[in-house]
Amino acid sequence: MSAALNETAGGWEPLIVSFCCNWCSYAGGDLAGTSRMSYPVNVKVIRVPCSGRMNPMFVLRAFQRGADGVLVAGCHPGDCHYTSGNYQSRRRLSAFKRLVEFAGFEPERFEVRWISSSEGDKFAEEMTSITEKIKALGPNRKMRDARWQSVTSKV
Amino acid sequence: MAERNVESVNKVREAVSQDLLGGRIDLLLGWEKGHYWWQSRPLFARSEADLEKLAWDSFCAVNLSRYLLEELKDHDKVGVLVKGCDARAFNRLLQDNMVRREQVILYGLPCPGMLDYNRLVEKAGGAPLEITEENGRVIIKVGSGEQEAQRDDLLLDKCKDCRYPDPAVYDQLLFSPQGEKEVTERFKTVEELEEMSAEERFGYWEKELSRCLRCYACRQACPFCSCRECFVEQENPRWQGRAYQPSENFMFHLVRAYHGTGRCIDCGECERSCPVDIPLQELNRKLIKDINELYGDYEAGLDPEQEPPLLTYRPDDPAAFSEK
Amino acid sequence: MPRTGVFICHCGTNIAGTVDIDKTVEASRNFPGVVHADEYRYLCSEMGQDIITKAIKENDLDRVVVGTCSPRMHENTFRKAAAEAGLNPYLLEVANIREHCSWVHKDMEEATPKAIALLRAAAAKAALNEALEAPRLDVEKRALVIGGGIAGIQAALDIAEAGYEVDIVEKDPSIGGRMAQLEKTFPTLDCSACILTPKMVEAAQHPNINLLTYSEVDEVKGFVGQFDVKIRQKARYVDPVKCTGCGICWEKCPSKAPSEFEMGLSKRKSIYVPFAQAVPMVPVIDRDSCLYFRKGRCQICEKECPPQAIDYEQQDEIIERRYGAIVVATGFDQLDPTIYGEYGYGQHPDILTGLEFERIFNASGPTGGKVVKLSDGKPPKKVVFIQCIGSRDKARGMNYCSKICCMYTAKQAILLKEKVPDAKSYVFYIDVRTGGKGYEEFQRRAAEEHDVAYMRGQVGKIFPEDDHLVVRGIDSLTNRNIEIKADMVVLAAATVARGDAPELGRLVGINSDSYHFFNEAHPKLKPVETHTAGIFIAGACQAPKDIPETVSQASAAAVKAIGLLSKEKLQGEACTAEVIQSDCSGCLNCEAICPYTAITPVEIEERYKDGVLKRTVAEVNPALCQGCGSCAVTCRSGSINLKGFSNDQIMAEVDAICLQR
Amino acid sequence: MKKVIAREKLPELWKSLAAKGPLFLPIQEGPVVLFQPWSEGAEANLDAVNTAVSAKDVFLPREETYLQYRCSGNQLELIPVENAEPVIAFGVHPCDLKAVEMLDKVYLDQEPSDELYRQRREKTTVVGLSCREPDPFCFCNEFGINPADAPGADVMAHLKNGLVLLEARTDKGKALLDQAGDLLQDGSDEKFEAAEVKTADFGLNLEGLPENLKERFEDPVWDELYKSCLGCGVCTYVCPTCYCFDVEDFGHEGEGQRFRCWDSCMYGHFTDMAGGHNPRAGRKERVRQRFMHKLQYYPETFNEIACVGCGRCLRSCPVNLDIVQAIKALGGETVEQR
Repeated sequence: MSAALNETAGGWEPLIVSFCCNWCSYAGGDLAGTSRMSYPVNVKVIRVPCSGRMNPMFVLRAFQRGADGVLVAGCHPGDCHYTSGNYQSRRRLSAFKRLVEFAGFEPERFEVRWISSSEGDKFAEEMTSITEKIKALGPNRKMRDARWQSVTSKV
Repeated sequence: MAERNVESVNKVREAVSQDLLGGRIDLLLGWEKGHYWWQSRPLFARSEADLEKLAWDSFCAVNLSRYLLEELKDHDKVGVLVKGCDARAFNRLLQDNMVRREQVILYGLPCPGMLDYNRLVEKAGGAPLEITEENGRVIIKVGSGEQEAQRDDLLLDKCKDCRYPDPAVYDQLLFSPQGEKEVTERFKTVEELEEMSAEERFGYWEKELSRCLRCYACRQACPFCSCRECFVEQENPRWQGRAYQPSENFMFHLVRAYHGTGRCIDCGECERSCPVDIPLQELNRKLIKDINELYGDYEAGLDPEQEPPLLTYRPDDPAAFSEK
Repeated sequence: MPRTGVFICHCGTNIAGTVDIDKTVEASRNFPGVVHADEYRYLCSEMGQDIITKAIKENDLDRVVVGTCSPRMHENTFRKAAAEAGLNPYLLEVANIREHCSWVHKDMEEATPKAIALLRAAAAKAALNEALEAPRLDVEKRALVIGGGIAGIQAALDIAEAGYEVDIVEKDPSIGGRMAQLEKTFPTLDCSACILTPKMVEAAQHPNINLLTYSEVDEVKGFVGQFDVKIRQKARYVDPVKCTGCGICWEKCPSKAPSEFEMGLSKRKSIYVPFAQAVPMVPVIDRDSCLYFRKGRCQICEKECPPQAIDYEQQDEIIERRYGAIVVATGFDQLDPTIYGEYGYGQHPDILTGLEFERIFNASGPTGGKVVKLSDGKPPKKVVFIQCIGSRDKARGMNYCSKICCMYTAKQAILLKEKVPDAKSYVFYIDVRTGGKGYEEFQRRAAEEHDVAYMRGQVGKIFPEDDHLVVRGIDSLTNRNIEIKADMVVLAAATVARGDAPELGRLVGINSDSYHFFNEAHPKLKPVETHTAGIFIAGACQAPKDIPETVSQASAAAVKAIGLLSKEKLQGEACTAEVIQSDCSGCLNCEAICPYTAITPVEIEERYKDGVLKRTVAEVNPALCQGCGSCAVTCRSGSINLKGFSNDQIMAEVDAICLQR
Repeated sequence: MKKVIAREKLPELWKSLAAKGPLFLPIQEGPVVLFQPWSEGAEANLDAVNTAVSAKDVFLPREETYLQYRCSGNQLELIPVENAEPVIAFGVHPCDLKAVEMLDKVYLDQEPSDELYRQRREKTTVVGLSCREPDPFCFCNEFGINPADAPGADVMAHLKNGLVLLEARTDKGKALLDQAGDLLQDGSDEKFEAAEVKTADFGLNLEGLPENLKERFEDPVWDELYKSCLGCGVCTYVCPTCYCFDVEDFGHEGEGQRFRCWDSCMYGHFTDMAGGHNPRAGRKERVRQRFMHKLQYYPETFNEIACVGCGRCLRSCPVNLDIVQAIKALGGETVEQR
């Protein structure tokens, strides 16, 4: 059980889990790909139908399992494929973001952004930006379950 | 206090016995004394003899509304004694469709705040034998003599910053209202914590939460925790592991608090119930404070018709993150 | 344990160029439940799909993971392939290792582990996938067209001709829209009314078309095939059945108000039809200016009306109807140029917008078709046209091109020359854009044959001096200052979305871009569809458009609607929410937040002690549920879950993604 | 062997004892006192009547990993976990130590014994601490416990006028005092007279109670007694004689561990069965189980009531439903029927 977090041969690299809504932000990610934009490999995307599907518990689970940062991305307000999903998530995730900050997480660890399907550039920028911010912060130890970490390096 | 107390208990008893013995309610949820005079426990009264045990004094902290969840399965009509917080708890349950208004008769008890035995001991410097209350002052009798204290200094933590001591809902109000109270320190601890650095705050919570036994008293006592199946016990997915790891402690307490967003009535029963005194109320109050700041003032349990903040939205809502 | 097969696509070198395919295949073999792993150059090809179907059969696979392009691209292709092998299509998961991996990373050393992580997550999710069935839904064989301009009329006629009922909801008292306001149309210069009026009449008389003028949509509920719409038919205070359209009422009416149709350049009566060819020819009373409604006296119209059609007691009426499809064709507004102080709009009667100038030409317009200055009634000799007022203006956040101004300016300059032969036109432009059949030729004609001076440049200031308007600008080609003493200035004000577009969008359930033009589902391949199934868009509500484009888009939207209405049953959403009723406490928070009213309370009976206890729980109507999953989040106990994106599936993805660094 | 140490010298003693392994002490943790491993800077509180949670944590930890596994390909490797290291439990009150003896009966005295428990028990040196002033909830006298003495302790400690008197009673105890070396002074001359400590008198009559309860499984008293129970697990977790645990796995296909952790019969899921049936589906059944276990099932097997009168359930139950109330209700004061 080494105390090292995410340490690879080349030094520490953060893991950023991004939950993207299917209709806007995931499509924005597709556009970033189609346009051959580039962003750090640290970001891994999980597709959800809508930012309204984002249960804050998914975020906490990601931190437990070793994510150094979590980014939820959804359609811009007014553009939700399901009309109101992002309006709902805006309230939920705002309250939740402040709660996790209150618990001692740095604000950069959990972020929410609106990225439309036409904003491939914004997608790449946001992914780059959060990666840089997390790199500057260093590894996240908060809420990280040491028992999961002990085994990660061997997979 | 003794005489005045007898008087007020009689008044409560008179009001409820008419209904209970007259068949208007099948059960009365009230309090009776515990092993000691400074303890009370729930009373489930069905008869005149039961009502003899009825108590209403400065030690009736237990919130009775929650018992409706079970008792309404067995009874058609239940009467409940409700303080300010208990009434808000009732409204909370009403909003969650856990109770039907017409099944319940609420006897409102404007509440002066409940006293904390440990504070009495502290103040008196020993085991108190008896107390007398007069005009906001409490005379505590101990073996060696008497000690006088301000009543407000002896309150339970949960009662200290109570803004609404009068029941927001009742069928019958048994005493004259206390009036809305001005509270200044409700968010004081939250603000102090907000002032800390992230690292300090995390350290604070890690330490506080490390005591958690996962006994779930906070949940069981809480009027917003009315789920039949808590996420804690669910198998698929296994949201919450049983291990006493810091990670699991945070998972439980952050999610418990988050589930109270816009729903917590700030009654403080969670914190009072905690056997290891985790400051749970500060998590709840953080959410109350933020919701009020972001989406407008909302006091859960005051008005069951008002839409809880997480069940509604405005297109021009602000966000706690950059929307650019 | 599932029996999962993993298939990885090279996509030529699109994936294989950056992701080490062999390594990913090897790694996939070690994922839990994986019994088979393979790769192919182009999995989406027939051959590639065959590989999958064969492998499913040969290895008895019950889950499939494909590592390919975005699921938004080919998820359906692979699902069909799986179905062909007898596997429920929803047991397949896509790992997006192209758009989200090989195309955005350059280093194989980096991209390969990420591809493996994405595959691992997909395999973890797939292991929890369940066979899903999409519900089959009824289709109401009737369409609703919102907006009675040329787009709405065209769409309605096409749908009606295909044999389906159509209702047109028009908020104004008459159909016709913007096109009815135009004098002539470019590039043919045929009279707008002459080509539009027959269509209006045709629509009014078509047995399958029902006109709901002076009406607005109040509420849209339901979903594709079954939209339940509430339409508010505003009180006209005139009984349309009795009214003969004789016109005595508006002749006799003593009170007046600015005419909306005439862009406020002239007045109409308080009881009025907006224009002479209005359809239906039934007037409305404008309560705000009517003496009777304002002061309780007058009632001349009521006294004079031969068939006694006036009814002051008439109330708004709510019509509730179900529609299978909706076409939104609500058109555009013209920007109010007063925000551009330098052009002096609103401060001088001879500074007009393009649409206002259009009315000056019209025989039934404010000047009776005489092209004269509104200030003194004399014909203008020098007219300055200024392009791009509010268009292509980054500084004011209006980046787009309004598309029609270059052409209508050329048209108006030609018409001016025809009506006032000694008039001289000057056009200030940024670029002249004349894409379209016959457009370039038309504009050249204006410049070359009709004495229209085109000047590339910007106008900095317009101010009155004596009986002229001094226009000061810069010719950006020569960089010289220009000053023209004009008689009239025409501002090509931007084409903007209707002011109520955002509200209507919310009501109907479609989204819009930052300028409030409605969004199409795909800018190229789905130009008339929206993200909401069954709702189509046509005309300038989507973006600025000229008439031919509008009409063709309207027909396209109509065809899409017809295609939908012609179906006996529709395939609904398979990934819908589901309530575990034994765990549901019945708080119904899910009901409160569901955007589709798909959740309703239902009473169930449960064993309790020796008897039975009735209690209320939530229930999902899978036909209404669109699968957003917001309910699953609002449910604290996880008693409502979203099939296809369930709590345990997403948690498994998180676990898996975090395992691989 | 008798030794003494001045109270102000205790931090030095803690430091010395903790050098060799975990030293559990009643430690002031914010507003509560908990029995926890001491570390530099921790504030030991020997004056506390009782810790909020009992000392059983030392012998039956709330969480204990006992197996790790690792998988690669088809190979499964099981890795045993070394748990027990020598531990000192300093300041265990007589009631808590009596309770440990009750756990012994369950975990050690039956075949097969519980290996994890046995290891910890054997490697722990217990320093008992006599009580001076009980709080209103202490009622160990009812169970014949002398608050001034813990017979099972390796070392018995008493607080007296700024001194701590230590008497080694076993070899382990002597070794412990030896370990402290010069920090301790000879205390052969000190007198350890046990002052009588009188705990609360709730007027209980335990005579024949277990026997009497045999026939009372269906007694209407249960229909009333359970009602105020919230269904939380406070009583079981603070109780020194509750010993139930659950087993859970943590990990993934590559690697993981199996651990046991405290469980509570007050939870509905405690008796969930694989097929979906739950024999104790309601709070009544669960409350009955807990009190019957304490007052009838345990005594039937081990000949004593599984309660030591530590008073923790009286102190901590949010609604004041405790074992005294239960005993009273079951001891002849049957609650009136509906």
